[in-house]
Amino acid sequence: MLIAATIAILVVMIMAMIRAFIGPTLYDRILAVNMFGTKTVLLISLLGFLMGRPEFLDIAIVYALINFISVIGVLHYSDSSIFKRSDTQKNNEQ
Amino acid sequence: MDISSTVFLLIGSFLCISGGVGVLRFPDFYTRMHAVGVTETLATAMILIGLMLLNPAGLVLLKLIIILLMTLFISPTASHALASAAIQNNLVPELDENEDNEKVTSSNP
Amino acid sequence: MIIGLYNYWVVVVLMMIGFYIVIAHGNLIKKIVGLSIFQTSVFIFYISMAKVDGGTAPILAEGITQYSNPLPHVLILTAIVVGIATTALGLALAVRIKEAYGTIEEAEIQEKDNLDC
Amino acid sequence: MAFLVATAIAIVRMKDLFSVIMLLGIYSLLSACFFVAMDAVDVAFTEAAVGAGISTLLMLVAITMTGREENPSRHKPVLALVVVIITGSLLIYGTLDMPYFGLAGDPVHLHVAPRYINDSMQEIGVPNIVTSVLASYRAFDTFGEVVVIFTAGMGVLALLSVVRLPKDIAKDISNIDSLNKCMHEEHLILRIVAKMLIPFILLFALYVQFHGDYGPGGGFQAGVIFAAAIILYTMLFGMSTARRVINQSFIQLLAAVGVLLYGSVGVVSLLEGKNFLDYSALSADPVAGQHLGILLIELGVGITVTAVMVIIFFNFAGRSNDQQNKESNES
Repeated sequence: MLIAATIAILVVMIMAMIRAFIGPTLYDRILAVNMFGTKTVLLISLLGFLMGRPEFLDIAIVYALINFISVIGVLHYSDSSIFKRSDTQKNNEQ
Repeated sequence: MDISSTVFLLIGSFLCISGGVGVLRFPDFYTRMHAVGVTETLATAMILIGLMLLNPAGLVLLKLIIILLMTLFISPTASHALASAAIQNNLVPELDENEDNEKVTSSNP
Repeated sequence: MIIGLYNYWVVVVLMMIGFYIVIAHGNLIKKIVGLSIFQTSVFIFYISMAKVDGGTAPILAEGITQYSNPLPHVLILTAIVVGIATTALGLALAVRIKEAYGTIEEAEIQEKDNLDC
Repeated sequence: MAFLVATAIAIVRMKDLFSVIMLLGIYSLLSACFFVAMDAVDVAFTEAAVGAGISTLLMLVAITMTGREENPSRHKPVLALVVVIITGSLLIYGTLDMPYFGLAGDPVHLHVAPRYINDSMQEIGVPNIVTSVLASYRAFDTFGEVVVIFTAGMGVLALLSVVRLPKDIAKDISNIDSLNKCMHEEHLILRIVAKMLIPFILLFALYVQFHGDYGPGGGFQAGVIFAAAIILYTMLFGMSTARRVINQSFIQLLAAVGVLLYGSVGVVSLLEGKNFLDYSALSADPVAGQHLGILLIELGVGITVTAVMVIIFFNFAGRSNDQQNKESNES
């Protein structure tokens, strides 16, 4: 049953990756990366159980935390400068 | 014990896959975000509960509970931040006036 | 045959992709990304060498006799952290080049240099 | 594995650097999954903390300063492609001589690894073999790595540091109150969740630091996680607040203190008449000495890594803040 869940998560990871490749807007990509990170947390905890060494959940915890931090960071930096600059450029063009 | 964990894991996997399909098929960013929300909270919780039922030994159980709590805190917050950032940067949700969108919504009720 | 060397081949392909980015793209940040892909391919190479069939992670526990090789793990662990430090240094250089030349495209930088001479 | 190749190819194709960096994040997550599958939990741990978090962030900060579009290349990269294909095929030809993947009888596994696996429990007394090799058998290498990290931090400091006059600092302090007020309106939810999470992250970093003997973890990982918590705080509460909490000269001092702690453990064992970094000199009982030595060494590594990561991030972020301020002043 663990194997079935692992395969399901792998399939979802592929889907998220396709979304990250084609994602029309930047936010789609961020969303896909975020989803990918959560799925990684699940995959690692499942792998830990599959290999019979479930002590390795530490890695999953780190992932959950780092994922949050990176999403916040990405948003912070995408908000802070690039977009304002490109928006002002658009306004100037108009 | 085994049966219940199996049930939880299966429900979790199903929700995961349906969320993944949603991420691929939904028409615009905000609806996709809804699909991700489903996979991130409910499906994660289901799979983690399934794992908890599988191995109820002290420290491992505690770590699973920590992961569960953290995903329940973190992913809605991240989604919120993402949505508000998208709104602030003028990413307009596709509404029903859009013709293309009507087709999609009618085909996926 | 195919399965036995599959990992190494993937490593080679990744390494070549990183190498291609480094030599074919003019953007300095993209070059740094290429370098980090190259770096990761080396990490994967070492880690797949360390794997032993039927072994588990090298943390001693009762009832387990077969462990994977811990030595490559140690080398790669430190290499990752050193890698990020050097990447940061590269990025810092790129930022300074941007400030000095106003661009991070290799061709434009060379043009400006030629003009100065 | 095929995932990794697909991501890498997508990275080659993309022109928008922002998307490239997002994909690099995915790439790093994937490689960490691969490391877990290959039993390298410690490595996966490090890759998790470093690759997905810090390096993505640093690259982002860098592209906010350098611009995000990549110019289309003017010359055709046929030559590059030819070089790459030739090198690649030579390397693949080389792999044909390699032993198959996963066999226990590979030459790699016969030289020093059996000694580490069989004897480290008696000699070092630490279950995690990776930690004992890292901090005891190959402690001299690790010392070198720490010095490299320290040097890289100093390099970034030399390249990017902005001279901060007392006037600027006073302005920062006067800004803080108004900043805090407006910040309470935006990002309110984020701030509250982050306030709850940051202590937990710091606590978890300490757990990783001191639990490294028994499970995956150790100084390198803990340092990166600690720095990640500080970076999260900086992003949400603004540079000037973070500068007030964490004094920059103090953190520079800490980076040096970590290296010194590492080195001085070695010197102490020299003074006791043993080899450099031979911890059995630290205590009457060799195994207890090893424990103490590994603890101190890991602490030194953790302090240095934290301090260097924070220095790197502060300098990048401070630089980009200054640039934005300049631009807003000019416009």
